[in-house]
Amino acid sequence: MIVGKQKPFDEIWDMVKGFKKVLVYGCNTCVAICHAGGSKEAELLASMLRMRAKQEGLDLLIDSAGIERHCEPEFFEPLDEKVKTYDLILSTACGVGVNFLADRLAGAIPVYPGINTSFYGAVPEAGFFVELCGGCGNCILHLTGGICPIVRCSKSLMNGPCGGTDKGKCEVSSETDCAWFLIVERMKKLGTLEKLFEVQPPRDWSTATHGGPRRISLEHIRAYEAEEEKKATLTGEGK
Amino acid sequence: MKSGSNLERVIASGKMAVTAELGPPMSADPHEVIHKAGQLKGFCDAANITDCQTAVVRISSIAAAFIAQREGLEPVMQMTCRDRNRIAMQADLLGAAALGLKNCLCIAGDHQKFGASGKLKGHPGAKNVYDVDTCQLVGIMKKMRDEGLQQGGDKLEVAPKFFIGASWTPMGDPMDFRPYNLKKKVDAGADFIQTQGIYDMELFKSQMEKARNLGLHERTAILAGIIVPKSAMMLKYMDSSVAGVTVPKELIDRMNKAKAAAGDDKKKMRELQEQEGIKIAVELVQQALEIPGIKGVHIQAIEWESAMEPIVKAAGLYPRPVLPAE
Amino acid sequence: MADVAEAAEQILVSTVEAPHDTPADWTPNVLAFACHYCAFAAADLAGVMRLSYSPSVKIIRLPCTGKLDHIHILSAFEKGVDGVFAAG
Amino acid sequence: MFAARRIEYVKTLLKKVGIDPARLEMYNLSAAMGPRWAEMCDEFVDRIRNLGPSPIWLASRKQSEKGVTEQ
Repeated sequence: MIVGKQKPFDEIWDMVKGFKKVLVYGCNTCVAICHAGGSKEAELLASMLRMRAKQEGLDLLIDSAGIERHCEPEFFEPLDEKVKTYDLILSTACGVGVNFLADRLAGAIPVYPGINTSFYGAVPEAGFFVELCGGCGNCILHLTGGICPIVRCSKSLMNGPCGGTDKGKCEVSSETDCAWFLIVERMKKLGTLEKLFEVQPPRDWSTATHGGPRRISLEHIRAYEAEEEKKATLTGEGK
Repeated sequence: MKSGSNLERVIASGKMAVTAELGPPMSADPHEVIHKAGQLKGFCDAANITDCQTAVVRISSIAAAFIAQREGLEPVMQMTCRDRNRIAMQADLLGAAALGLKNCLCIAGDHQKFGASGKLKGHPGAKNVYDVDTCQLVGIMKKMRDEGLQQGGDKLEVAPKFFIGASWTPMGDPMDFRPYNLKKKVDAGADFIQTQGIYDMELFKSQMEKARNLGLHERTAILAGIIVPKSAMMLKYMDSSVAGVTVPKELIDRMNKAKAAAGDDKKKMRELQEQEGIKIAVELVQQALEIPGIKGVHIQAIEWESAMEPIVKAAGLYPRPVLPAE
Repeated sequence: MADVAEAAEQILVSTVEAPHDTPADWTPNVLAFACHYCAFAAADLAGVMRLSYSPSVKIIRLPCTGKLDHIHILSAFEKGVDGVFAAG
Repeated sequence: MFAARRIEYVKTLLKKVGIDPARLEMYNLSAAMGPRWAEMCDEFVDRIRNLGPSPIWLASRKQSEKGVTEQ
């Protein structure tokens, strides 16, 4: 899932204080699970902002709301009218949600981010999140025992550990496992260590963020949707 | 000859090679490079010019290598994968070759977080590159030299002729994988290898045996890394804090003994430790040269370039061979 | 002894809040969230025993303090109460 | 104790908005502790009296005073 962390309160306050009517808008999917931007966090943040506004003597109306997801248009619809009555939307969704809502509002109302979107991660234990995938668009986990060297190695090395591995830990921090140490140990257990002996050539990074914004289009689904829409228009006309 | 560099000629002649290290300054003043080059000249076949080691901004490796070369010291320019993507790397390689540089050592480079240690602020917030890693950089350089092609496939009118090096940490974790790590660098095209500093010769011998079993000593020239110890404190630090380096207790004891012999005299304390350090370095050099498959030594007298002369002389490696260019 | 009292007073001066004068007409306004089965029963007992305690405390009874949500506490402060305690 | 953990968390939020976390507390007591309840209430009210009015209360008052004078 997408993991984020709420921005420092003072930073949020600086974003918000010049406005009159603000909606703190939560998203109840990924960022709710990491306690950063669900309806609950949006509600608390709104209350804190109101208290700050009161102390600063600012006449600021701050409400909160939340919807299931900020990355699909259907979920926005029930609140569209309400949203239009504010002069700032402070979104506590991930960066995808902020972008998507800003596009939807098309410059009519600004959308500001309430959280820092951090990484794709897992939750090995409650309240603890780790990055496990870089979303590079060209997966090689079959070659590395299911451990991603692109994000779990601090140098994204593709051909084995650097000289900085110390007692199985990364040179960047003694609290970070060396990904290549883990990969070698995993491959030994799997009995496939020899897969690591081949030199991996330079990667094509154009599938990562280096080839411009990425898109995936499922033509069979889009064709079906278009057909359904056409049918609906036809029957509509028939009436 | 692949590059015709002095280092390559010495290695090809079958004589034991000696390389040294020269760290460029955090300054726009070339005089420190010139001064250090003067101290090293004549006591090594080539000297590595580090590339912003510990991720601290210094005179660039290429520029410092060019200055050293002008002073008559053959440089091994280093190139880290940290700061350049493949476009900048290849552009720099063409530029370096055009300036007459002939040796290049490929390394991953210290992570940018390293820069913020001790008194220095460094640039821990920098964006690192790591477009390619060491093996891949070696491969790119080989392809440029041998096929006259850029990594992307475009032709080079004149190919850069480099003697290609790579580093090896024989005693780093995971230790049983390290010989294969070396094999990958050799497979990629490394002509010579310089190892991380070695104090534990017995352990190094066993890693070398594994490398020999893979036939690597015949396909590349392995130079054993020797870091000249300056004090007992430095040895203890290297043992506890430097990745892939273990220092046998007896070496630390020897340094402590030398320190104790000076009593309370601080100056003498330093002198005696430095003398002992040079003695230890000479012994390590001699032991390393006896290991089958070793083709030379990479002696690093970090910020202590004047130590090169006594070490090379005492180890019987002086004078350095003078070989005519082809 | 005076020193100790002075020090104690200094500790009680908030480091988070801006210094301010206390208006003469202010009286503390404290909200207590009490668990029905323990603290609220204790409060009840205090009443039965005719024990006198500060009239500034208003009690909200909860089935269990586990029901107490973050937002309930923040809302209370937002409304201007001077202190909140939960008892369970 | 879920409540105790929540209280600790809300204390951090209060601090961020400039309210002294000492204005919030968690107490544990049993049904039989009538006298302790009375004592606890007095203690806490004393603490609050020492801290003075909450910044929010002060801000509200200032605002309403301003409202009155403007009118």
